[in-house]
Amino acid sequence: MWDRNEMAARAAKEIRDGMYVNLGIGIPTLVSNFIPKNLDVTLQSENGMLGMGPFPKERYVDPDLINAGKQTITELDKTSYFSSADSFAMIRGGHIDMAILGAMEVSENGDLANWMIPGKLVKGMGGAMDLVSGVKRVIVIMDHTNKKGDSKLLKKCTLPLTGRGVVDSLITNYGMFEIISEGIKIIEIADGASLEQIKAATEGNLVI
Amino acid sequence: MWDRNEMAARAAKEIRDGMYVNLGIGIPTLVSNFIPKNLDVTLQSENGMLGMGPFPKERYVDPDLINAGKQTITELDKTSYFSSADSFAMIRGGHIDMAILGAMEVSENGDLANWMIPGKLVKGMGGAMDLVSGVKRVIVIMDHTNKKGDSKLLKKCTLPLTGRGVVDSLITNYGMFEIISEGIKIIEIADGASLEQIKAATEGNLVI
Amino acid sequence: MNKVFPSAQEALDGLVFDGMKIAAGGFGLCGIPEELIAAIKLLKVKNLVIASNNAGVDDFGIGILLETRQVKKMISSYVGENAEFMRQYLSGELELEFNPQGTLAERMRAGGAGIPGFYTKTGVGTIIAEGKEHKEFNGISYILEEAFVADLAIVKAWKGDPEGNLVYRKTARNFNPNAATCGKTCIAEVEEIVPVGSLDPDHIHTPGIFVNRIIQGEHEKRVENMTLTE
Amino acid sequence: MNKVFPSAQEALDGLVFDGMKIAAGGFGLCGIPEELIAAIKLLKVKNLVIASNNAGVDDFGIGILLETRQVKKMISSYVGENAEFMRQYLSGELELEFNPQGTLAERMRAGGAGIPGFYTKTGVGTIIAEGKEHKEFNGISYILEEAFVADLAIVKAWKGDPEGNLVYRKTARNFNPNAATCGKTCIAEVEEIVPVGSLDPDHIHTPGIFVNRIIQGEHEKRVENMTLTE
Repeated sequence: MWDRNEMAARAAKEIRDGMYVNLGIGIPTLVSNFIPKNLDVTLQSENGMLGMGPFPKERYVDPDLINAGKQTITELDKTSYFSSADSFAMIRGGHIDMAILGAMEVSENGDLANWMIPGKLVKGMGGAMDLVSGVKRVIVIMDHTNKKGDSKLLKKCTLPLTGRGVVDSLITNYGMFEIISEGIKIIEIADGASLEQIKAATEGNLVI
Repeated sequence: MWDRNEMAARAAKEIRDGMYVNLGIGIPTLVSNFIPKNLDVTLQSENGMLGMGPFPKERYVDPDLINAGKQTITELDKTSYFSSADSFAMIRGGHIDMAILGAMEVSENGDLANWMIPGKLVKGMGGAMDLVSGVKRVIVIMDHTNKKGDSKLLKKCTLPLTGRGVVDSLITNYGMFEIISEGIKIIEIADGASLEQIKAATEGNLVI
Repeated sequence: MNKVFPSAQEALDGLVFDGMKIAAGGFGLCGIPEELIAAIKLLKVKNLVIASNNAGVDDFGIGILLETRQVKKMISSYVGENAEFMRQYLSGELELEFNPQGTLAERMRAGGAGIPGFYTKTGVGTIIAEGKEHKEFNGISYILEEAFVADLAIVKAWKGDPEGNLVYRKTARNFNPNAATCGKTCIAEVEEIVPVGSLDPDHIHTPGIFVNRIIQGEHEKRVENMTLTE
Repeated sequence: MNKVFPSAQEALDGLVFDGMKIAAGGFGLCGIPEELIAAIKLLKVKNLVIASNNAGVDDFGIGILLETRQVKKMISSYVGENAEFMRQYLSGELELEFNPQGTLAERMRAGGAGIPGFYTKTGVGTIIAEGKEHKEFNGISYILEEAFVADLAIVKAWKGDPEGNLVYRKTARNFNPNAATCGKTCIAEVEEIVPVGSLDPDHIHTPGIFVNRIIQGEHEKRVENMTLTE
């Protein structure tokens, strides 16, 4: 069973040298801690920045320098800034190689729900809908089941969608999966997890 | 009868303080010589410049600094540069107050033909179609008749159009006109020209 | 041209009315037109329709206009930081139109660029696409999104000159250049008004043509989510 | 990342093929990718479809590819400066698609921005609108224009760094930033490659993500229409 950091580390293994990557809020943000130092990877932040650096030391905090999670960050030598319209031109236009996002539900055909619980949570989709429809490869990191133990890998999402057929790969506490035309294909099983456990916790069609 | 310079001078009288103006190639370029010095007018050049200065002295010629007529020019303190897409966003979006353009034909309902003679002249419309459809007020400067003495103010244009119903005002060697719903209204008759002369030289419906 | 006004309230004079549409720059609390928002609050205009990526927090940013019930409708992509917003929305006092962030930015750009509508894949197959025209290009389905044009755009820049030329700083740029173009009028507030000619013409982000009035302000620049290393 | 290539020809290696679509920056002879055009000529690829605002002159710019009959079709707004172009076009050897200048620039931007089509008033009621979808917004008629996506974009900038970040100079910017975004691959030629970190991140015109390869070149920068005062 993978914990948050192990899931992030597994996602980081998908990143290749030279990639431009957008990391979502939450566990995806942790991924940057696990990108091997020898890889030259550029992080995009959809509020208008390419080449995102680490969080600042206190004396370098700059209110004009935040990421899409509104966290204070730093810039790098290669950094560039641009407007929101230009940022989403970059995203929508397919120039970002990979987006790593959190999710509430994923269906066996790659539908993604991660922005709204009707009547409960009214926050908004932010840039998530643009990212999933524009970025070349979308990887979701989420727990395999919800707090009640129900599967989050479903035949069909029950929540309002963020995008239809947009998820390429999925990393949960139970392992790594890929969405293929037949369903959710198991790529790797986490240490301490079993195939039986995954079967029991997965509502959507599993391909073994 | 107005000559080229007098037509340009008459057009300049339409320019108000604070305006952003785009001047076409040919006689319209001369208009800038007649803008009163006490007016603060900003010239846009559609290849990506706001705040166009005069032609340079030889030692200041810069191949990276040209106007839409590919002429060498200079910049001013207020100048800014931008991309072609941004330049035409400005034009198409209605942010330019006035465009002054040349023409081959204008019809009584304000249709403009100024870019193509089928089988003869294959140059292209450049930015003219964008300008006439986007700019708040379009003023045309042209000779009233062609070399054969035929009217260029027509009931209907014979040449391929640059825009339909786009001309607001018209300055010819015979005077100044406005396109209103009833036709071509005479605003001012040039010194030395007569109403009879204008009537004889105008095919489109004149409103006196 | 001298577009400088002495204060936010004077810059707003004659430009505000009940029911007006406003486009505001800013992302979270970063790069927001603080002084103009505060002045709009003082002017007590009502039933505002505001396009802004976020709705501020309860006591800062657009949030202060929610507190006074001046806002009828928000067009935003994310409003999760504002408890008063949630309350008014869930009780039906406030209308909300969610736009995907990129769609909102592009709608503003389109509004300023004379493009009444554009197609995007963003939102296809979601509730965002409901009731919108669908069209296929090369076998892929897209939806039509319409331009947003505001009665007034309010933006925050770093430096500006009396001609209205603006330069933004770091991620405080965000929606500001796009919002600036889509207003029938635009007021910019800047940290520093510099003399004409002191901004590099190659590096002006918003050419003065888009800006009608400009003020120099004092900015709190509140940090929403301080996150440090170590 | 180091995207620097030693020469235009090496930068083009593996990226050119007969019948390919190319988007080129430049306006007139200003800000054109001189060395890349020259290298494409040497590589002898044929049946090119080139989107470029102008077609150069007979012996400079895109003109040199017309001379060698490498171009099948031009997509341009103005080609009045090129006699060989006229000859090939009028004899039916060369296809020509006229786009209004703003429509061409926006088609490139849209191609890079994942926007397959947009509506514009430009060209309504003219031959440009023939066969295009018309749609009304608020009672006004607009036409649908489609995005342009190129196999390769070739652009010229003033300075660039090994990450591919670009800065343009004065009106040599023109179509370059838009062309750069619409290529499946993009090669930039610059007057000077500077170390990463030496370009101000607030003032980079084309972020490196759009640029795959970059070369430093020697540029003639020919003046097309020398016009002097006095």
